[in-house]
Amino acid sequence: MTRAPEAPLLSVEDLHVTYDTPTGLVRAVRGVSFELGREKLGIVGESGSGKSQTGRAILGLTAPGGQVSARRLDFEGTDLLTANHRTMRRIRGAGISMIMQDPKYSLNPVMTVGAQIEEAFRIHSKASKQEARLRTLEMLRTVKIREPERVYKAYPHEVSGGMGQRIMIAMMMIPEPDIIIADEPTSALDVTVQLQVLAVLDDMISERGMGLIFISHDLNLIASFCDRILIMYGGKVMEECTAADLGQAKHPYTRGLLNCLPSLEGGHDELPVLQRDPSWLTSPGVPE
Amino acid sequence: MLAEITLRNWLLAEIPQSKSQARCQRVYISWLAFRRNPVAVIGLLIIASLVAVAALAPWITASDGLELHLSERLQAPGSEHWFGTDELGRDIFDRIIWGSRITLYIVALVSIIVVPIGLLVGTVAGYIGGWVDTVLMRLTDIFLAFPRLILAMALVAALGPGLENAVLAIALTTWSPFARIARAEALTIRNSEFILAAQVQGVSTAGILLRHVTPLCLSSVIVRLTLDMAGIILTAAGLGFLGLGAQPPTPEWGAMISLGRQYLIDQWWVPTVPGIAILVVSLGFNLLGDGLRDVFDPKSGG
Amino acid sequence: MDQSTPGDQQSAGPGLALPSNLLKIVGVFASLALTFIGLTAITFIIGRVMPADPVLAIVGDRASQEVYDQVFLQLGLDKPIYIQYFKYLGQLAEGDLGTSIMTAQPVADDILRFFPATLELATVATLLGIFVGIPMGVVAAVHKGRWPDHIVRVIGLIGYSAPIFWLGMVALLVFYARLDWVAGPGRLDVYYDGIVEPKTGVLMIDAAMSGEWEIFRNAFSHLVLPASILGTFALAYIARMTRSFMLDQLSQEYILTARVKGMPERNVIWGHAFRNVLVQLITIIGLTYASLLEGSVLTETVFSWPGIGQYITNSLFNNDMNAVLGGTIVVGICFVGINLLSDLLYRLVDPRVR
Amino acid sequence: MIDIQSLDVVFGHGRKVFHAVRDVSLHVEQGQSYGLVGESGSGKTTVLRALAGLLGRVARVSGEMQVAQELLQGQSRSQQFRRRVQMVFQDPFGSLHPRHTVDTILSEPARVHRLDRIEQRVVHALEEVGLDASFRFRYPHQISGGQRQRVSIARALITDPEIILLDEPTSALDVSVQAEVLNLLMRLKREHGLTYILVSHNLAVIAHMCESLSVMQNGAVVETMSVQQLRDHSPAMPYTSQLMIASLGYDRAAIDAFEEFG
Repeated sequence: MTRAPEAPLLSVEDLHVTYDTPTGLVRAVRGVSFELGREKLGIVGESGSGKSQTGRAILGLTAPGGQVSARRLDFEGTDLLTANHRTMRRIRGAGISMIMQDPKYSLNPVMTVGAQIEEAFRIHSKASKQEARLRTLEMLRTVKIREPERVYKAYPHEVSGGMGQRIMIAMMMIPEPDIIIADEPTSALDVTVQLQVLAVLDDMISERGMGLIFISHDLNLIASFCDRILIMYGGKVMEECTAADLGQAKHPYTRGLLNCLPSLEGGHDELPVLQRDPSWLTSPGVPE
Repeated sequence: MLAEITLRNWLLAEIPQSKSQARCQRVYISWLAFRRNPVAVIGLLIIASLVAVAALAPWITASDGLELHLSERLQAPGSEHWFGTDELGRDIFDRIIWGSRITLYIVALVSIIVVPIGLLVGTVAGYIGGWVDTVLMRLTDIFLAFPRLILAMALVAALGPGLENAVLAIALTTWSPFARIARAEALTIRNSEFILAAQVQGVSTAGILLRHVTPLCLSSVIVRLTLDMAGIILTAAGLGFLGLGAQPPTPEWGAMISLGRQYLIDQWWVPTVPGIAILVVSLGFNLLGDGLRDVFDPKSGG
Repeated sequence: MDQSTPGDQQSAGPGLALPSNLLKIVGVFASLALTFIGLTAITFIIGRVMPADPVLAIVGDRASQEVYDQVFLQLGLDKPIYIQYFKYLGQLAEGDLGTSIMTAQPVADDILRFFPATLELATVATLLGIFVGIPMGVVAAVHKGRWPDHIVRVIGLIGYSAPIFWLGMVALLVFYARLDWVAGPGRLDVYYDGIVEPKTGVLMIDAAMSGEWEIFRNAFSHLVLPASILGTFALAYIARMTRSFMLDQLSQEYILTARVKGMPERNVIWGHAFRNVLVQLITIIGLTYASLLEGSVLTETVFSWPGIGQYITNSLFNNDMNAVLGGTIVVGICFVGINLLSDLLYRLVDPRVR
Repeated sequence: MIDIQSLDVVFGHGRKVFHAVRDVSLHVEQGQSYGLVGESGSGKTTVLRALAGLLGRVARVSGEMQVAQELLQGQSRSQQFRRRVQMVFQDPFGSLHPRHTVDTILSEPARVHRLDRIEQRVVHALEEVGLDASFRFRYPHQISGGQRQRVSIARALITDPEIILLDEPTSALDVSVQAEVLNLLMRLKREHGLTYILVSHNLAVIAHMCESLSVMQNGAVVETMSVQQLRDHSPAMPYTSQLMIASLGYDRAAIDAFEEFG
């Protein structure tokens, strides 16, 4: 497995996302730090762990009412926290892109698939309409869509979930970003389709030497798909390890998550239940 | 002071001890959300004052609004007559106050007719579906496709002018949107798992409609009703203005505008005051409806 | 859920799906026919069944028994009620709406004369609503909770809450009687009457066609006030609906997708969110236009605008039932027709129901 | 205990006809947990709903179904069946009425079946699913997803049923909560001698909970087998093996060998 090279694409240091709600401050992300190179980084956690908020904060797309702060949020030498709108727009799409959970909602229902992919391309290049069309069709072939001409003219509701997610991948890859953030990209799909879509994503990332942040609740999937894993709980990173070493994870939360999964081979015995410890949120690192 | 604190604690307790406490808590929490919305509170105040004024009319007014004082015709607003007098010397302030009763009467009567019919037709159509749905919705569409004011006019033409006929005509043209709303809600509700769960328990269709479906339709129906109140008031006033609603000398606001119309240029207050009264009351209902919608918004939960 | 899969089975794409489309259109027309039958049934009931004595309503109470009997037979009141209804339908199909007592002319001819004035008024008002209301609604949604939103909300609420006839009166008082900025009631000043040949019935078009620019200006000056008053209502409604549709769309996930692509915010709003809103607005605009056609009754009365609303009102006071019901049917048909048109247009524009 | 013979379910008419279940037969012994596994659209949930008599309005159902010697007629069910057979649904947000308190939700089945001592039953059912009395008067939106699913299970227990149909009971839950709910279901089955049919897309959950299972695809049963075969990784049909490989995690090389079944 590859390791992050000397100069990381993205460095995040002490990232916080806080929401001011009528019932008080909600600290969705509290002090997350990591670096991303040309590798597949998995962020795994249960609901409310702050994993999705981390992804959105990087792109500057935190929902209204949310406050983002960090000691460092750097993408290839640009400080994302102080960047102006124009710089951010240039980075979104062409620098960092994102694939969301369900193509049923994340594609515009009244625009054709082709128009939406083309648009993503033309925002960041001066290409002609004709050239954009050719690139789009080529991209549809790259994500292994069999009849690109037909799909080009189709509307989102006319394609299946798996195909919708390939379209999302094509759309987000076409401006050739350096980093893709994939937020539960296959959770709405059946297992076999899920793996086929991931294979497409995997191939493109290794070919182009990009960085991937893969956000998921599925520990098994992340462990088998990514190079490196961050385990998040309550807005904090509990543990960081390489995928290969997950079996030797030390943090009781990680161990608990691993143990409570039913397995094909296991018996009908009681599953070990995860016992949460409030001190995980106050003390840094793996407790002794 | 102490009692207030304990009541508040009881209403906000983490762990409700009884069903009634849980219900009160839900109402109270909605009220807290409602109270934060200044627009809605203004609306509520307007409607509350309307009701108060209508209830206290005999004590607020000096006359019954019908007495003629031909010597005091068309007097300008002043300390004697706050809103002036009309062409027959009647005190406009008193007439406005008594007219509030008519407005409330119209609104209440229309609601009593319209809401149960709309709810019944809508929930039955939406929940049962199939040909029942088709038949009921065709019927609803026919009424929905009708020009409201003109149908009311034609009806009044056939039945003769008068307040009751105007109410009937308005009700006949108002129930259909409620059926539509209730049906739309029932359609989404009927596929939810808690309805399946009730079916699995063996709850009868009537029980499901009454205890499970209707309570969930109610909030959007109430919001729509509040917003529609303004439309009902305006239509009634319009009929009154055309001379097809309440008949003189009834102090109905629309009819008052109609009668005062010829004095607009020189005695502007005669038609203007009832106009403002209509504007304020329908504004009140619109504000309240907007506020209620914010509170009941399904996206905000609760 | 497993049950939701029937749709997936047909996700074959934009292929040849004509028969099912045809079926849908047939369905639309079938429901249209049903609505029409309902509409006529109601006017029939109002006109022939509900009055205590329809004959008396026509001949008046001083007519002799002979005249009475003659009219009784003429109306076919001796026949069963459903036959009477079919006869009524037959007459309608021939465009026969009966004769007006007031004008002593066929009701259909009267309506043809009065209708263009209403059409002119309602069309201008709707256009006002569209071109002012939609941008207002979009701006309000984009600036939700800030001052542009509040201003739009206040304008919308007042447009919604004010009795239109009263607003018209006050406007006449201020802008015509006091300030003299616009012309008064009616469609034209008296001395311009009858100069232009009524080709379309829409005065401004007729005047423009015959090059009478002075008359055009005068007609415009008469139209401004009633159209603005009526337009206030349209504007309020359209702005309010646009705002709420827009807010709904802006919270959708595809908006996030567009932002992730690096799209300028203006394009996100107009290129993505508004496209979806436009689809929904078609229905709203249709509804507004239809309701203005009938809502003009009150405005026409205030502004002495010789349109169909005024025609119906006057007939009503003269007990001219044929004219009232004829007018009601015509407005009803326009209502249904406009709704049908917006429905078809919606099907054409929205790929999901195409 | 449960016997289904050549069940067919068809939705819609004419061109829009959709054959959701084709010729499905299965047999469940008393006290057994039986798994139905498949991808979305495989018809597994529809089988469960047909058995529970929930398809009356929308579908044509044919075939023979028998539950505890009671032959089921069409999609209507006797009150006795309703008492004996209960169901737990997938969505912990959607399966509880948003305007009813936990108390109302739990007492409704008791009232419908005219049971006595309703209050004790409610409190007891809450205890059984590991919730204390403080939950009794709360609304669903005031409690967590796992707690809601416990309330759903408590509702199913109120009438002392013999059979519980479980429709993806843990797929909307976090894995740590899933473990708790699965443990709860196992314990209740032991203590009450319940019979389960468990529908899931997750092979591991089925393997953990059930003794035998049927694999479904496109409305038909592909293969019926014992859980031992699953543990040994020795299914007979290629579709099942592919499903099994896929559920083991991401393996780039294996994916190229995936076939389209259909």
